[in-house]
Amino acid sequence: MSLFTRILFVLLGLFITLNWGLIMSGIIRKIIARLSMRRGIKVVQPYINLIKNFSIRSQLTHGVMFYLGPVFRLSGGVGVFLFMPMIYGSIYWTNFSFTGDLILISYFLFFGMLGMALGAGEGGHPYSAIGIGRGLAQFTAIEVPMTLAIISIAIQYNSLSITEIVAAQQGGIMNWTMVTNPFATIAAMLAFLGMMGHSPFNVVMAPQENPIGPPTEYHGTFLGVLQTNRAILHVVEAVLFMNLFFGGATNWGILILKTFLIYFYTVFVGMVFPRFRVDQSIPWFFKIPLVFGILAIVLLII
Amino acid sequence: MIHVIIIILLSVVMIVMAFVAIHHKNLQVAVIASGIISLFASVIYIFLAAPDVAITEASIGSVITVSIFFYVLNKIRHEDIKK
Amino acid sequence: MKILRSSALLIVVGFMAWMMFNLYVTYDSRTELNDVAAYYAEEGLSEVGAANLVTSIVVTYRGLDTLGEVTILFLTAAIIGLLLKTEKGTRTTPVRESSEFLMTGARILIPVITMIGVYIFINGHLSPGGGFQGGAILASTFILLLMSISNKKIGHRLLDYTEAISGLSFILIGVLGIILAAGFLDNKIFSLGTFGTLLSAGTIPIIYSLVGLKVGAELSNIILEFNQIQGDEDH
Amino acid sequence: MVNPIYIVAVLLGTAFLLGLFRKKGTGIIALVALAFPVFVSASWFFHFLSGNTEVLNFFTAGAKPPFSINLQLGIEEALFTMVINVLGFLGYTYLYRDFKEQGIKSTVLFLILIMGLNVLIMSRDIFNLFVFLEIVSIAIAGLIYLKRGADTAIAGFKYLIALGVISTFLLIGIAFFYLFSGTLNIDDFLNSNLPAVKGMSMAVFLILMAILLELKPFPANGWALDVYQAAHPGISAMISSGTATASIFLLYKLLPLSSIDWLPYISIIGAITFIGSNLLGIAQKDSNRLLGYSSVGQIGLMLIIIGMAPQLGEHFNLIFLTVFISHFLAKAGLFWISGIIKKDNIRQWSVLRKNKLLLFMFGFFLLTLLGFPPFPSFYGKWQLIMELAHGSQFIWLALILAGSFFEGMYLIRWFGFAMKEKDESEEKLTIHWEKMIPPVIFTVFVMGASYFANNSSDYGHTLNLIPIYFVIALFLLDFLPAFVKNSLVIASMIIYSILLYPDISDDTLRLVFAGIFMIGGVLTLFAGYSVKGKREGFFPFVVMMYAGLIGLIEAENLFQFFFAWEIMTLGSYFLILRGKKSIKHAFNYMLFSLGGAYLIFIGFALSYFGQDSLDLSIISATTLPGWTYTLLAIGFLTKTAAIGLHIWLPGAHAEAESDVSPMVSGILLKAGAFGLILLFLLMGAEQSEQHSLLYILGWLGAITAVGGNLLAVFQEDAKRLLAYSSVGNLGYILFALAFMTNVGWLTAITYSINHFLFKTLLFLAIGGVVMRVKTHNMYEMGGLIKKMPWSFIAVLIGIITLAGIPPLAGYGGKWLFYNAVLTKGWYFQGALIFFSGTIAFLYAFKLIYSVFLGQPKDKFRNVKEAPIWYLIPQFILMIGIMVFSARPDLILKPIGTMLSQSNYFPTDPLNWEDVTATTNLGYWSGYKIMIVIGVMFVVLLGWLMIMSRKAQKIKQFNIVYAGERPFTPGTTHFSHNMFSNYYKAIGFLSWPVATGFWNGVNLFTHNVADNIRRIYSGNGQTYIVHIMIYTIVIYLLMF
Amino acid sequence: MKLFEIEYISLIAGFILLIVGLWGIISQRNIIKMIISFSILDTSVHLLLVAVGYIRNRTAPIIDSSVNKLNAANEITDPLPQALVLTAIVIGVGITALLLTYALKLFRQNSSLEINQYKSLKW
Repeated sequence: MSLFTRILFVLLGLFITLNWGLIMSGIIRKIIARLSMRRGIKVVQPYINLIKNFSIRSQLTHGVMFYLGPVFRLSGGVGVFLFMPMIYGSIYWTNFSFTGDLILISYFLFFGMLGMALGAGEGGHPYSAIGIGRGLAQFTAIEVPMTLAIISIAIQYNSLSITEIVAAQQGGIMNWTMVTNPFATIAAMLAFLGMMGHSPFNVVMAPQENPIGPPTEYHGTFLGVLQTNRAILHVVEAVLFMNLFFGGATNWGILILKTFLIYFYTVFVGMVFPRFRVDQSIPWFFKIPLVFGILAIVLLII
Repeated sequence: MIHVIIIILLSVVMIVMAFVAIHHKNLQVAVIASGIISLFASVIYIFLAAPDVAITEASIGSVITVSIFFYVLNKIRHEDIKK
Repeated sequence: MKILRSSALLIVVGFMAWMMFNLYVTYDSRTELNDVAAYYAEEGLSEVGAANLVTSIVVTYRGLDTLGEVTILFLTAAIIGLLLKTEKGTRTTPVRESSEFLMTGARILIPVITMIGVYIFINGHLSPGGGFQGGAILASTFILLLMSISNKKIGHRLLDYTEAISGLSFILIGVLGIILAAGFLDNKIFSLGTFGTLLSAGTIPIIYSLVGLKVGAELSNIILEFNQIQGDEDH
Repeated sequence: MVNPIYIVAVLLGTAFLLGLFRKKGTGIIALVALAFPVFVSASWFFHFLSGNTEVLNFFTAGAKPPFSINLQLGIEEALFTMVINVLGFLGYTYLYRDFKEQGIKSTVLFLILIMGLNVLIMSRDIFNLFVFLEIVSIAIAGLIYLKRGADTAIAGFKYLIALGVISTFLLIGIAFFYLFSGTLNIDDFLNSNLPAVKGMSMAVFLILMAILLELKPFPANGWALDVYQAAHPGISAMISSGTATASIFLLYKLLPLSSIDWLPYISIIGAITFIGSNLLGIAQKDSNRLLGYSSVGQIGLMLIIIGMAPQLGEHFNLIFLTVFISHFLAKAGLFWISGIIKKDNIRQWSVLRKNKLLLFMFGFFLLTLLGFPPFPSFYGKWQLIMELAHGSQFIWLALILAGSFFEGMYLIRWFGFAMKEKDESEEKLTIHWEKMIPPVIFTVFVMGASYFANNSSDYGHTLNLIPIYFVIALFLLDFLPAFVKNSLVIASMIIYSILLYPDISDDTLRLVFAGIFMIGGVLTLFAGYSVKGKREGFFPFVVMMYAGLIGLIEAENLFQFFFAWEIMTLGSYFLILRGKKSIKHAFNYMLFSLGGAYLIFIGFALSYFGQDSLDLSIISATTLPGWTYTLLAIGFLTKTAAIGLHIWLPGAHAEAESDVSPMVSGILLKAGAFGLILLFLLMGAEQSEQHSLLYILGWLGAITAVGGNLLAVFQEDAKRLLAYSSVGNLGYILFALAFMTNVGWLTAITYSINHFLFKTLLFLAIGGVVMRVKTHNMYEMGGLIKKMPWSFIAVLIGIITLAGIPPLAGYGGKWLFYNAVLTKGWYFQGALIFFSGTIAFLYAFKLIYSVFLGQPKDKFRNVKEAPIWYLIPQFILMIGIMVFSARPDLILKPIGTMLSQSNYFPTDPLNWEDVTATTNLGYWSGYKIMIVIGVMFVVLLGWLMIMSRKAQKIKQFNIVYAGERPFTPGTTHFSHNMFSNYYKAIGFLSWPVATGFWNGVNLFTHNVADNIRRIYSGNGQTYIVHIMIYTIVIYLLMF
Repeated sequence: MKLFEIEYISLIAGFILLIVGLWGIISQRNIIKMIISFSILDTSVHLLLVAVGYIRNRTAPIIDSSVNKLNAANEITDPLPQALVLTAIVIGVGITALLLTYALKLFRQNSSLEINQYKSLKW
């Protein structure tokens, strides 16, 4: 396949992902509202927000890094998409996953975070920095069960290539990692809660109504870029977990279904549990998810 | 045999003098006692067929040493009184 | 506490005594001279020519020891001088007047004792005695002298000169031994002379006289130092 | 040739003659008289040196020994009299003024002292020795009083009464010796083959005991230490170097008298003395007493060597002479310096800084004592330790190094005080010129001795000294402006690199490290151009450090390696010491380095056990693998600052000068890594499987990584943060090396290169910032991106690399890590490593945010960008990072090939398909990732620029704040205690356990030393009791 | 009885004096007493030396009319220890004088002769 074709498919995939991300977040917010006896927003509200933000005229920048922050952030999201094989078995939707494997994705997730952190940092708002500090602190804890799960999977499939991991899970639900390696799945899914930044792990961004959290200083186009990234990244992260634990997807339909369920799971948990402070959430990650992570490895190497 | 007895006597006196020299409170007495040890030692040297040593011990060990001791004692006493 | 200390010290001394006892039991009385001593007894006369073998050993065979020993006295005198040197540099007169009795007695005794002293070191190679003994006797004369003339100043000058010149001569004779005879302090730079006479035994009478002078001067010097501080003020 | 008896005649004659003089000018006469023996003994020495072996035996009194006293002059005697006479001449020169004040009598004492020492060495008659020993003792007792003080008199009294008791023992010994042997002559006795009787051995016991006691063995030496403390330092120099020399020789001369084998006892006595006094030195504040402890300690070492003579065999001479001459020259020199500055407390020695020459000599002599290369005792100690190991005297070896370590402890601390302690004295340092001559001459002698030691050592190599010549040359050129010297150093390093390249071009591993050392060296030196003025005392040590580093690469045998290791340590110590507040940290650094070096030393020695060559390869053939490898590993780990051994690093790296920090952190630490690589290579892959050592090291590496990074998170000091980060990164390297697999090692190499690149970069950038803002505290900075954009870019690139974020090279390391971990199966350690990797984000963010982002401080409104000389190397390093990120195969491929083709790690290699690295697990194409991300980034940036092209630039303080304005920009900068919540959560992991432990060790050592030294009650009587108890104990041991 | 010979008795006396002298040095706190003890110690060693050189029933080592010159080796005692003692005595007096000087010096400085008052130098 020529490079040109590949780029075309990548752009197409990106477009689908973006839209699915926007719609999904709309649907889910609607569901949340209904669950809490509210009327809620329109399903297309994310689209409206995005368009509104992109059309705001006032554009203020605090400096170069502030300007570059959203670029980094979006690069992070798009980059993860680029390195992720979306649909198993299709040569069209594997993007640029030939350049790197699972490790590349798990580390490239930081790229966006770093950009966000730096950009927000130059914003000069102390709350931005506080939010970043919390986020990073929490992330180190999330990373531990996640790493253990990744190691466990890598041992299980003797590969770090996502495509190979998905391939190994084909042929029915009983081959999914979810079934073959439940502990790794539990550990990873608990970590996933933290990664998505929903309650009870949303102290980084919360409450979004007030000016708090890293994006405090961003508005207008910049915020639009950040929202774009958010839509893409949520889907891609869900795809990652889908690929690792839930058998991947052989077509867009399954992908949409599975990502919706995975995403909904985090929201659902957030509905049930109250918010943790950072110094509570870190020890929590070092308890239950860590134990599952260790179990996942121990059971494999015994 | 008489030599033996004399030497024993001298030795005993010397040892007694040694204790006197060490334990007597009065320093002058102590110094004199040590002089006596030297002196008696020089007598023993004569019995031990060492006249040269005997003369030396007598002149240096008892006379000179004791005089130096006394010079120092005198000075010390003198300064002690002044205080 | 005091008893504890004393008993601890007693234990130490007890161990020391036990050590010395162990040394003592190794002693067995001697019945004959060993080779070295026998050599002195047999050859000493012909080699050195002094009747008093102790003298020949002290002055000749072990002349270096004697030189060292003289040096020690010299050192001692110098150190005492150094230590007792008052910061002021002046000396007040001694406190006491000498008694008439002492002065008269000294006036008679001093020449006599001096004569004895000189005799002893000159005859060191013939009879018991020698430089050290003679020197010591000279020094005791000096004590008498100090007692009797206590109100006069006595400088170190004469004593120092005596010390220096006799010491130098000793070394000079020693060096002459290298040049004229077989080695440092060899007494054969002169002929040995007739055995038993005063001017025999090579350089022994000269050296022993020098030693006597030197020892006398040094001891006197020491005594003089001590004497001179008697009147010093405190500082 | 002049008959040596004339020494006696001339000195004594002059002494007597001076009695005649009362005038001034006698000093010149004495000086001439003292020059004479120098001439005589030197002429004899060179006579013997030029091949004449016939020993001169000269008799006194025209009779043959044993009937008369004879003196002997062989090469040994000639040597020892020569050094003593030289000391005498110089010592008199030194004391010239004091003697003039005190009058002729003191001069007389001095002349007689020298005369006595000469005879002590030459005489062969026991009683004669006694007499001259007394002469020497009495002369010293008098000379003590040269300095009139309240303390001198009591010191003199204690000295005399102790020596009186000792000489009583000697005299009793002589009496019974004569009784049983019938002779007083040593040679006669030795020729006579008398039967050994108990009385005889007891007599000899007393004689030898007396001589030993004269040597001031610990703990029966209170009387001597008081003398060292109270006497005029010029006299202490004579005691320490002069009489000790004579006494040692006396012991050596009299030892054959004994029928009992004294040697083991001598060694034991020496060891107790060596360790004991050096231990006590730790608690000592008075400089002269400290020198006294050191003197006693050195004599202990010489006693050990004498006791070990049979084991040392042919090497005895070199070992003994080098140790002896080091002690002799250095101790005299130090006492002389002490006399010049007249300060009692070692803290007050900071006054030395007022005179550069004095300071130089002080350091020079201390190093001589410590036995650093290229000083003579280094060769001696090396040979000694090697021979001891060869003879499997391992305990001795450990004891000697323990004692040396204690000695190092206080000497280094002292040096630190001199260099860095605040100088409170107001008055000018008055230096009489004649007092400077002797130490200067001894400095020159040390150099000469070093040269000869190098030449006569088996391993000595003229090449060893080349870097030293450079150092000396730079010292001589120190008057030049800094930029000239800097250019010189850079040029010479480049030239040297070019010359070196052909030698190591076939060994890629070495090449990589040589590259790190040399390229890094040149780059960091660029930063030095920003320093104005002369920058005295910087360049010699830079050269020393780099010479050491490159020496490690070039080393072909253990000796060369250790030599280079020590040079490197020394150079870096001086560099670190240059920092403003570095006194404590430099001390810690040196202490740990010294400890580590000694462990390496023991490790080398153990591997030498049972082998004949010193080639590096003997490590793999060692017969004691467990001990050897463990010790070597710990030794190298001290340098890489593994957790537990890391406490020296943060301070040392943080408090160093701005351009020194990158050298010591980015470059120097790799020496430890290189050492580990060498060690593991030599251990060999197969052998390593059997060692749990590697497993432990793996865990240690992982814990180090977590610990170092975690500690970095909670730092407020930017350089300290980077320093802790280095600890963590070296943990990665250790961990990766411990894998002993192909990919593991590639990981380690990648990390080494990465760490070099980004840590040098970061330290340079932060160093530039610190230079401008004059503080290390990050919370005092903020918003500097506007003022220092280039530094910001450098830090950004640096932290991206550090954090391992694709596409930069750090990610390559992470990827390799995963593969290595999975291949090896060390999952949990691996998890720790990855956990620590995420911790790295925290401090990376804190670093860049607190310094460059957020709200700027008022006082830094006008700071400028870092100097261009800091930026140039930063940009070169950034280019380096980019190249290594895009084309890691350029370096990793050849190394991988080397690792898999040689018999090191043939299995599971990293495969390269074009620019893509693959393992059986995954794949990584740095090049393609770089392109994809680059293109994407540019496209998105372009898109945003189109979207928000009219963005209006506003002030940093113009922020959204719900209607309220914060107080001032300063208080709005969120930086201090940024991760407090994190600390609440897992801060307990960063509790300073190691620091607490080492502080405890330190406190314990100090307390032990402090309590033991209370045996020196100050009471002269107690000292006599000590002497007696000591004698009794030795007696009980022997009989 | 072997012990009742003069050389044995002298030796024993010498050793006892030696021990007493040592005892004096370490037990007496007065400096002058220490010096006196030292001079006793000194004397004892001289006694030992002379006793060691003694051979029973022989004359002094002076070859005068009472000694057969040719048979001197069998008639005189050992001269060498005596020569040594001469030297030792003079050295002893030198050291004693020095000690006394130091004692005097100390007394002038601190007006005390107690050795345990002089502890300014320690540790």
